[in-house]
Amino acid sequence: MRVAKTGNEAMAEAMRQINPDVVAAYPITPATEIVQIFSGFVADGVVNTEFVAVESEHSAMSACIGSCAAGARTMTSTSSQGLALMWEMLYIASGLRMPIVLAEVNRALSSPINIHCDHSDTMGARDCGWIQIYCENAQEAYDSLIQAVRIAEESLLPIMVSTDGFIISHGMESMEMLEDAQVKAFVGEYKPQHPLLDLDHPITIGAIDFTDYYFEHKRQTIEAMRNAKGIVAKIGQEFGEKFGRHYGFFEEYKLEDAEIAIVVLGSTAGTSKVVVDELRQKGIKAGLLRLRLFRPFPYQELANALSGIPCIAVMDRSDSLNSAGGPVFTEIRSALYDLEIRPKMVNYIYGLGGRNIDLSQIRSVYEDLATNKTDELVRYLGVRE
Amino acid sequence: MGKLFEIRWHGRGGQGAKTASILFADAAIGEGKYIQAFPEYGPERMGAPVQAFNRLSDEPITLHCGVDSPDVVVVLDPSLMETIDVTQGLKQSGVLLINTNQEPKVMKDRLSNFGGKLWTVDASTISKEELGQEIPNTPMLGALIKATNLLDFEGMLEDTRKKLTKKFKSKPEVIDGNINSIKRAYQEVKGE
Amino acid sequence: MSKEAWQDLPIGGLILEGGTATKYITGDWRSLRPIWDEEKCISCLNCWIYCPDSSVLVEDEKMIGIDYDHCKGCGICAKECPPKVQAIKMVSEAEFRK
Amino acid sequence: MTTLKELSHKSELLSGGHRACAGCTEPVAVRQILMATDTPLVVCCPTGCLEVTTTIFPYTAWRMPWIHSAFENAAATLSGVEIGYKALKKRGKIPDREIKFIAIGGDGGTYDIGFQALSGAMERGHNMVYICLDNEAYMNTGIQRSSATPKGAHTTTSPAGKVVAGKRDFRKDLTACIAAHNVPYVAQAIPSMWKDFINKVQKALAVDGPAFINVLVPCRLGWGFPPENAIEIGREAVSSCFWPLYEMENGKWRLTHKPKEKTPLKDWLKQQVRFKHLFKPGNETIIEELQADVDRNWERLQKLCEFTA
Repeated sequence: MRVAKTGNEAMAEAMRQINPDVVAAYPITPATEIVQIFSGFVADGVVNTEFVAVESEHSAMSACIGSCAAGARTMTSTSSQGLALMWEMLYIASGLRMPIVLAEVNRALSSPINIHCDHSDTMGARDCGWIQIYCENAQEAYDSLIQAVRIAEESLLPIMVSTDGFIISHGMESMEMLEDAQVKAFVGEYKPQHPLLDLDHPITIGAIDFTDYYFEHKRQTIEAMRNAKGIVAKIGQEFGEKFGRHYGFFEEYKLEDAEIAIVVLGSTAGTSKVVVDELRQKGIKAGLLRLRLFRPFPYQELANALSGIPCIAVMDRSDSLNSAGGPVFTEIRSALYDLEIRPKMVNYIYGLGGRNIDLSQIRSVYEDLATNKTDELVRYLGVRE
Repeated sequence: MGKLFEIRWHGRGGQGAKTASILFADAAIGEGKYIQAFPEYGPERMGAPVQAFNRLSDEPITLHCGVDSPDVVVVLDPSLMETIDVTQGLKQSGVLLINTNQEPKVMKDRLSNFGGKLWTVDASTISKEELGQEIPNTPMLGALIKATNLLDFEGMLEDTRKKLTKKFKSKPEVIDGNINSIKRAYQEVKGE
Repeated sequence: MSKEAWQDLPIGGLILEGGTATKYITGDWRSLRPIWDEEKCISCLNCWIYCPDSSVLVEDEKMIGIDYDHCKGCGICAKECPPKVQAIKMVSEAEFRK
Repeated sequence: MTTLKELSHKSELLSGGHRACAGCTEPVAVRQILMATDTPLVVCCPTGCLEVTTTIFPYTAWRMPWIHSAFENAAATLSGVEIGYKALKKRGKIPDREIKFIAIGGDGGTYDIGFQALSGAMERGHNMVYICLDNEAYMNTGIQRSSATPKGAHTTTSPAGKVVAGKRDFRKDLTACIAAHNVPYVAQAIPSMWKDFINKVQKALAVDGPAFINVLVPCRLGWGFPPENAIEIGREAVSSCFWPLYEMENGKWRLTHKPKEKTPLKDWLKQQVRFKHLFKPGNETIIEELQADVDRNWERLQKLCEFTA
């Protein structure tokens, strides 16, 4: 069914159709609408989820951990400072192997305070042991959130699915929605392994490890993250077979014979595709790789997809403040290290704090690549200089 | 991607520029078009000048940047003309539609640098007469279709009626008022 | 004791069984040993309710002894035994072992 | 009501083999809490002495479902467990059995870093009992001041030095703070008075909605007294009226124990190393201030009981 939805509406609709046991959340711009719309579903009895409006994001994630530990399918939503306030609990959620699903809306981190899109919030949380999926548009946000439930529960890792703040969260777009019954059947029933509320098997959750056990438990989580890759692929494929929209680790757009390419996440990829089309019409072999799965990081597959391209620009909508480029750049660059012929690589930091990224800026990146202007490791796109 | 139309709406906070863009998108969806509707977000509250945007195409739209050179500009509040340049970036072949009781010629004279087609309609008065309150964004939809031919008018009217019927089951006067205001604006809008 | 490899441990640091701490011996923390005199004991159970280490053994409402595997020798039991009863006496472990 | 003989039939839900200090009153309090009911319990602890000493992997002293996630969020974590229970019960995914939810935290995790989460959980009306085991400082990390530390007490972050005589500020009245949330049941208790305490836990478990009990747990390490005195020193905290035993039930305040004779506070202070410096010349005023504070609170409490009776 073709509908017009904002990214936030799309995510809220997915949550309605998933009808989780528990949602615990605290509002924050630009993710507020997701729980706002969802609490409307609760108030109208459209879902019979237990919704708890806690007093902070820290408590939101804490309550999610409690509820998930109890054995309930649990979801939440946040953005930016909210995710930052959850940070401590993000690690605990993954360490305790809680399959919590988080609808995230990307927004810049303070300071200065800013409500608009960049990826500094989720990139800051990239090593918390959460699976991370970055979506290009409302459609993908909707589809991915539905898949996320299965991915989390099969890998026993928490997952965040994110959209670009305002650009996607508040932009209305055409998208296809599934029938309620289709979603219900796809997500199935959650069967927790060791629920806290199993009174016949009293368990202890969250014991302290000393030097003799911590490493082993971390090793398990590392392995779970490795396994998650296969699970993401499998569920993306199953979704595609059932509903016609296929999802993998990344999307290759006219990359096959590309001589110049950019790697980018989120909504900017859509804008970049328009530029790729323009350049192709002019006979320039431009291509694009849109990375969707950032955690676990599909380094081998990325290396395969990007091998043979002589010149690559990696676009980062956040900076690591490490003086050597953004998080996507450093990881992609590392992934390509073992290639026999390494490409020229350059990093573009763009769009911080919601700065518009338009066609001309993306054209300029391809132009830089085409003219071998790759001497600088990191360049800043769209900042006044 | 095929031909892409871009629309920019000018209004004041609380006046419904965002709602107008959503109404338009909703109507376009009914015709099987691909759409986008998005407002410009800032800390503005009631009264401040605000903008909202639409994109419309027969094919999926992947573009996610701001709208810099729209094909159409719609001005919901004529008083905005005094303070901002509503024609900024508007294509020379573009369409400018203004909610005002002035004739298009008068407005065109004031905008000497704009070479495209200019339309005016008194949507405020229409909405006051048909809906009992000043909500110009609904009638502006009718005027916009007349001015641009982007959507099929009868189809849009039918679609709007269906949606309103769903929402205002117990208030037939709201449904009729809205439909009449759209119709009147469609008929009364004048181009120059 | 050789410990489990990461593959063999329950995930998430879970402990899948309750009360496994009984396998951990805290009796060797003790420098003073409570010696219980069954003859004097009136089974008021004051020692039992105030024992931090669940180490006063009670059966059928009667005190039956002390769990020396876990008793840390704090002396609360001896102190809380009614002054007129004095059924528990703290003795140094060194002296006891002699 | 209950006798010790009756209680002795209950199964011991906290095993030995935990690693609390010899003479710690926290496990004493926990044992009494767990004896208060036969209804199945789920317990949540924040980070703290109790959590660290009872759940050292692969050993757990708890014989019922137990969860810890972090330091400042026991109330929020347990909110989640309780809401999960409601959801699963409503959807028929777990057997329809009554379960009680108890959070047990220290003064660090309750008065200070966990105060916001506690306030939130109390306001939202979760069906849980939050019990604070208040030993008046952050003992787990090595005796640092908390907002529960009494004025004048020496801690490692409010040391008694040459120009400052221990903590400069009076303690926070957390029990009153939680009472101000208008929850159905709030009380103060002490494990030294087991009958009073167990009775209060039973009342707290029986109410529909949130309940809070603030429990003074003397700490031999942080307070500085011989371990065998741990129970006795608690009784003296009550007889001096430093730690009055009372409850607030649906807005009505009631003293549950009135000391036969109100003993001087200095007698209680004198037994604790943390107050030793107060007995040096020049610091007499601090003891006087402390006594005046105790007197004022005791007076206020009695009036509150009269007023709401």
